[in-house]
Amino acid sequence: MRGITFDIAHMLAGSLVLVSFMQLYQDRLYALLNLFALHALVLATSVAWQAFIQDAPHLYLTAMIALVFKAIVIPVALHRIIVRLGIHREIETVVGVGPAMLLGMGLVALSMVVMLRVTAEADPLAREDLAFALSVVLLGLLMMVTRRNAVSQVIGFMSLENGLVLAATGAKGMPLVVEISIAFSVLIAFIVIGIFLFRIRERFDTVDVQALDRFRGERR
Amino acid sequence: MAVIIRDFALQGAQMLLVLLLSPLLTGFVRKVKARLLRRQGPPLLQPYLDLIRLLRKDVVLANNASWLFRVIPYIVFAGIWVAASLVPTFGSGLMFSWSADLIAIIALLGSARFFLALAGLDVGTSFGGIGSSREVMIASLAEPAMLMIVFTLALVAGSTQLSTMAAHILSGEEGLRVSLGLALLALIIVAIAENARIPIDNPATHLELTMVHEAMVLEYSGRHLALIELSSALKLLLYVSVIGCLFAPWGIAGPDASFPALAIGVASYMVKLAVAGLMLALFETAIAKMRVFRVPAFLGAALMLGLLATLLLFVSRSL
Amino acid sequence: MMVVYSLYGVAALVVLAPLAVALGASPRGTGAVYGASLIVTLTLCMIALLSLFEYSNRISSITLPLGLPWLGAHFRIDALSAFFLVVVNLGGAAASLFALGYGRHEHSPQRVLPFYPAYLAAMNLVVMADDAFSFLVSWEFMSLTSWALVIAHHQLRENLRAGYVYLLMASFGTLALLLSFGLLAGSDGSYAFDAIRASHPSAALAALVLILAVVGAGSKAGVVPLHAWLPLAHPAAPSHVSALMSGVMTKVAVYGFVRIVFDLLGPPDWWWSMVVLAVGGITAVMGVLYALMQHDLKRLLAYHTVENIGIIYIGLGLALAFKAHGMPLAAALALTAGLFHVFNHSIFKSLLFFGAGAVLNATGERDMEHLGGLIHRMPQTAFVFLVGCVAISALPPLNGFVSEWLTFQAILLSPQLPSWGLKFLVPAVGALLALSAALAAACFVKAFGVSFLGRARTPAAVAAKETDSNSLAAMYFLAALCLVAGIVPGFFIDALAPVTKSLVGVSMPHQAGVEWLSIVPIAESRSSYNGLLVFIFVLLAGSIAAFAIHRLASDKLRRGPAWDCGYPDPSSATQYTASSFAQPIRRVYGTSVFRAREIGEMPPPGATTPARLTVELRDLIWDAAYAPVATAIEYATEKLNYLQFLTIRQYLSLVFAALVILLLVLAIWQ
Amino acid sequence: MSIDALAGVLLIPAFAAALLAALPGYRLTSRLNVLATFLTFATAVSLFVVEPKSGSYLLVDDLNKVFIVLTTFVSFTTSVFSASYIGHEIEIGRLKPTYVRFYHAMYQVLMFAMNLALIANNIGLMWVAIEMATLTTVLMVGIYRTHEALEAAWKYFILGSVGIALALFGTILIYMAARPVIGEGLDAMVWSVLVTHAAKFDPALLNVAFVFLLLGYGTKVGLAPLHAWLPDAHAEGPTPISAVLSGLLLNVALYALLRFKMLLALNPVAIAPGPLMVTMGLISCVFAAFMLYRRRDIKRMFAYSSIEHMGIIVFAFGMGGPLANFAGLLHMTMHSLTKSAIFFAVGHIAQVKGTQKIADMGGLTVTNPVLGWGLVLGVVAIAGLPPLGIFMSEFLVVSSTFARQPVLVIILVFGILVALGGLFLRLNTIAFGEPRGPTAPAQASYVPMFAHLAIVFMAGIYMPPALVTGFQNVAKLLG
Repeated sequence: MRGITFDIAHMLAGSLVLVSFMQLYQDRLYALLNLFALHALVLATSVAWQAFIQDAPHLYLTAMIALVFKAIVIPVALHRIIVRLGIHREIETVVGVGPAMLLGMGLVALSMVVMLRVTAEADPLAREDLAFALSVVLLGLLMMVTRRNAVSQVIGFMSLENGLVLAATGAKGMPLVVEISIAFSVLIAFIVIGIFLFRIRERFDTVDVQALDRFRGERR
Repeated sequence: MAVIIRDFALQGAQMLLVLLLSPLLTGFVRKVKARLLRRQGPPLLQPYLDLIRLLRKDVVLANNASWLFRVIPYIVFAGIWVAASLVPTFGSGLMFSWSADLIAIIALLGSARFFLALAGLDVGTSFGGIGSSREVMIASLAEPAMLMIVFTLALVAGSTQLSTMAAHILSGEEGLRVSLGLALLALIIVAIAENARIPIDNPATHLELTMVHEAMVLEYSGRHLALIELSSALKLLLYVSVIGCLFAPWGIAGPDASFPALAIGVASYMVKLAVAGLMLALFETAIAKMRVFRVPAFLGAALMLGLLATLLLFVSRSL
Repeated sequence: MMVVYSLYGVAALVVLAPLAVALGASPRGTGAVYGASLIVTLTLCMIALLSLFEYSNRISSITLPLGLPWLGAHFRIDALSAFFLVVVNLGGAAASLFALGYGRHEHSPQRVLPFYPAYLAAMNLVVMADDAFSFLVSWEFMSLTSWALVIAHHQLRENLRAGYVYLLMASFGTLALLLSFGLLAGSDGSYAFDAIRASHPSAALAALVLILAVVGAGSKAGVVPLHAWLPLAHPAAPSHVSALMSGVMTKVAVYGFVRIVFDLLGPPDWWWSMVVLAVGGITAVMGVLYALMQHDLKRLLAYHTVENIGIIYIGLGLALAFKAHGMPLAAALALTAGLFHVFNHSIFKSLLFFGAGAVLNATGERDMEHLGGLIHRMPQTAFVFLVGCVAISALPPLNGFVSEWLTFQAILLSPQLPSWGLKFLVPAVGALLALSAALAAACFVKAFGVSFLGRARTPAAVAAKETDSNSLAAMYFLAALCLVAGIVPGFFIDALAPVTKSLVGVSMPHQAGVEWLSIVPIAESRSSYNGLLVFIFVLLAGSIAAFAIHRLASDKLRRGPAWDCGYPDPSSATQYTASSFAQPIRRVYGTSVFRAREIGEMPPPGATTPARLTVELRDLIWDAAYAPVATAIEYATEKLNYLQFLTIRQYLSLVFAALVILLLVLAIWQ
Repeated sequence: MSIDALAGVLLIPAFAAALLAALPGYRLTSRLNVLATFLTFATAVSLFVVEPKSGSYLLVDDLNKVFIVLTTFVSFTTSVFSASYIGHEIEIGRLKPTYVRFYHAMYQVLMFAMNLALIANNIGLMWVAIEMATLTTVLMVGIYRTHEALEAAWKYFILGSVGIALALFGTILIYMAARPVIGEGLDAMVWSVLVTHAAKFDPALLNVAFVFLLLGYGTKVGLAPLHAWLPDAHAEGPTPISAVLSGLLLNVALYALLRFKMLLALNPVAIAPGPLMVTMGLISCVFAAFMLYRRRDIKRMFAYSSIEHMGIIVFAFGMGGPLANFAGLLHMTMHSLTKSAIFFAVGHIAQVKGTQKIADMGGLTVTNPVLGWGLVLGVVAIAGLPPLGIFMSEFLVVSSTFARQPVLVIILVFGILVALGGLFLRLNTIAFGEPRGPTAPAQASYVPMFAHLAIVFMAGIYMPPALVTGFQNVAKLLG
């Protein structure tokens, strides 16, 4: 029992990292969106599996939220925004795919090194989970840093949050407070981003962050 | 009581002596110089006659001369006279010699020069300005040099009191020292500079762009000029006395000397003056005047010599 | 008890400050503020004198529940404090008296009046403070209030710049002192001076403290090369404040130095004195050389403050050397010389700044090239200014000479010092001291001669009027003090005895009992000086000569045009100017020290353009020490400023980089 | 849970927020706003009189009492300032009346969130509260809806969200570290329980957690290089919000950081949090000091000054020890009061001059003496000159740490000096010299500004023993 459950959890967490890598590799906006949906789906599965093995029914709720909001609602909404704004062109990356992947590898290695230092007394499952979660967080951040397009930055941010959820659910018995707050934050984040995108649409013709930068307030 | 009266009398005698002898020294130097140039030269007593003539004349004061201009001759004269009175000439038992040591005497001369330089600026003429500015430039080098010499001598003698220093040299404890030689050389250079002698300045010229001292006092006339001339003469005498007192203290009567000792003192003093005058005249005849901006190098040499002398002493004292 | 009374006085000044905001609106209020300052400072001066003479063996201290809560504000008056309190309040009283007249001409009194009493209070507090916190608070408050006074006339850009440089340098100094106190107090924070005295810092620590103290107090005192603010700030303030800044505040800085190095730091190492002596010697000569190149009267005076601080430091350095080598008597002599010069300089520098202020008021000019002939229109100001000039030029029989004479006497004792470094350094410093004294005389011939003598160079100088009686009273008072301290220095030296006793263990022999009121530092056979007699002799000799000549020879006087070798020119522009007066000295010293260059432009034959002579001077210290700092900061700000204009993504990259670096550190560290 | 003072400081703003969101009319709402903040302040003060019992959600101890009283006080004075400031903004039409309702409601929500963050006994709750405070301020920064304001809000939002995500990750890690020792469930996130068991936590996890918390909450504190949102958010939002941001929100984030620092310090094996904090503090201090020089916008300049001071405070806490901690607390308090006072002055100055550009201001002490001298006094205080309070804290920071870490302290002192240079360079232009720009008299309420400055002045000379004991206890608590 122990071995199987561990392996499945391990596999799911690992595939989350994998999807993160795919996101990093992807340079088309629609595809990226789909990948994000996949990311959320894997997360939902992983959370559900955690709910099952930890025997923590409230985690199913988290899984549902992840599934519904992140895998379906948000991708659809973002899809619409893309269509409306007409920005479905290729993503402008700062770093090429190759270097980005290399960087990503380095980050995963780093998170492994950092996390595996955790003493063996800790739950190995939790430890592995944490390592993967950290990888996902770092990869999400990397994506935010290497993309110029605001939508893909938002996606980066959300995959970062997926990593957080992975970590939180991996932490056995973490009180419900956290789930609520995550849902809460995701909600707020989404709303505010929506508002901002809307406003930005109102004021600017592009959601490219660089366009915003022209209004940095203080000219050189 | 008797001691006090004696000391008082000695002090008074010294004051009168320097006052009376100084024009003579000037006259003597002039005469020797003239003879060396195969001229007849003015009589030996000509400076006295000049002074009397000047004293009798009216003062013609520039229209915008201030009260300070009129006071300065007296200040200068008084300062130098007092300084000269405190240098042991024939006897070291001067009543008030302790009221100013060698540093203070030099500073008194400095005061006199300070005021004289102010006088050069008072009327607001360009010649006066030239004189003053050059005078203070020369002084700015000569004074530190002089102080370094004082340091050397004070370190040798362990005192800055002239009488003590003379006594110490006289006692022969020191013997010959390199430092003393350097100091003497430096002192002579300084004395030449301070008294506006060739090659720094020419006391006998007017209307020469390189003149220093004479340019400063250009606007003085009558009794004021007399006082200034007398002061210059006193200053020359003072420097000769200082050199005599420090480097050739032979013959100087001690503090409680008897009358014969004092007589010997006076006689030896006259001899020293004569020798110094002779040598000065010789030197001045033999050398040409410098351009004014050569002077710093000349005086800088004195400063360096003085510093070297002091350093040597500082070092040798500890060995 | 004395400290309590003094604190009452300080409290009165502090209360006066906010009142002055309201009072400043009316001319009568101005008078009231300065009048009250005068009364309070006089009272404080009396108290300080009493503590110095009557209660010198009793230390009076008090702890108020202010400042650092667990420590309280410690105040104490010992001999050293009492002496400096005298200096501070004497200067303060004179300045207040002067300002009773001078302050009436102030066009923005509300920018001066509130800060003036606060400034006085701060200086008093510095001297009384007995713990590191109170000391530094008062110290920096002193800088702050004086900064406000420096920029009182803020419409002039140069004043603002002066204030800026000043405040920066002041804070730099304060921070250096703060660091030194940090070292002295240790990390458990025993800031009370008593605790610091009781602790014995290690040699390395003490060395660091010494360096910090030299830098910290030195930057306030105006030690080269930390002097750059001084000639900017002192002239910018109203003249009575300039007098306080130059005459008094630099002394408070010296107090800080003495307090730390002689009192708190414990027994000195011999090489400390090398530092102090070298700094002092260089400061003295550089200060006076700078002064010679100036033609702004107040700036010239400010540079002379630098010079005199150098002289004071030479005295202090010698005292340190003697103290380190166990020669307490000699140390007492050197310390007395330094402290006596502190007193003297505060007197004559205040006097000179008052004079400059009176001139400024009468003509609206600080530039000497626009003055001239003022002795005819302001005879009394001219007279007292002359007294100040003679005193600062260290000429007998005034007081400046006495303290320098004492310093020379101390130098002459130094061959007995065993350390080789000092053997070479001390004579060199002696030469520097002599050089600076001679140059100072030259400089004041220039200052007095160009401003007061000669013919008026501008209509403003022609129209000048004698200054008011209050100002004159203040100046006469200080001039009289110069004379008194010059002719009976023995009393002043005796007054310093408790100070030296507390700092080096012994004091100079009692002077007041020496016959004829001479001063005899060690033994009469060694050296002695009697200012009184010299003064009387000169007076007598001069009078006798005058009397004799007038009675026996001629006393006739005729006025006529100037002779000038037959080439008199009515134009006042043909006079020697300040810069032409300084030309020989500039040629001798300036070519190396200031890279002075004279560029002559002769028009071609036939052209009608005038020939031009321009003098180029460069402030090498500024170029070497200050300009690079400014350039470096400018460069750094320009480069760093790019960080204000990055994109959000780039900012995120910074966050990301920080995270990765920290994780890496963690990975490596574990 | 009965309604005690602890609940009061949460309920009053919450209730007021609801009320203000519903009520129209600027005059009434601004007064209500003042009243609500005053009541909150009064309730907070009562914490000193009757200390309520801490529960598993809310906690009161010496540490957060200091913070909460400071927060409620500054928010009270700011609301007074805000009343006159917003009034003027409406007059000139810069702010639409409809937004005012939103503004006031948000103001109270912000108070609620900050108070909650301060008294939360649960690290999850604390995180939620800080998140909430961030979001509220994002909305308020963007309230003018100009290009610049939106850009600033967007930047703030993105950087803040990333920061908050990192902080959450750190929080999770803390839970993970605590779980094996304390057991699953709520207790493993309760502050007061965590502290008692901290020594047995897994050090490696704690280390990683602290890195994330430092960067996460450090973003909110405004530590360089995580600071980028701060200057723009200060510059483009309404000035009362700048005052609250600098004076309070930074403190709240700092408070969170301190809590975790205490936790780490209790574990003997874990990495010492000090060096990390000291490094970040020094970087912030020196960097911000340099950034002061080329600022053209007056509010942005003072925002950088806040970064500098946060650097000093973090440095002090990083160095640790009773004196340095005391100094850090004092510095934080003084900085809050001074900086908000400066922003009060700056707000009115910008209104008088109709611009925030420093180049368009000048000679303020001539044209508007009260504002001008108020600003001078504020800058003198913030530059760390005596006899004002910041001098005392800087004195303590520098003097108590120099003997331990001379090189670091010299860097700090260098930063302080450079900052002083930058501040006074600009102050010369603003307050002195020839007057520039409009010179109309300000319609200002000077009371909050001078009240703050008076307290800062007092503290520099005399500190009440009660306050000192309080600070000392906290300093001991911080280790």
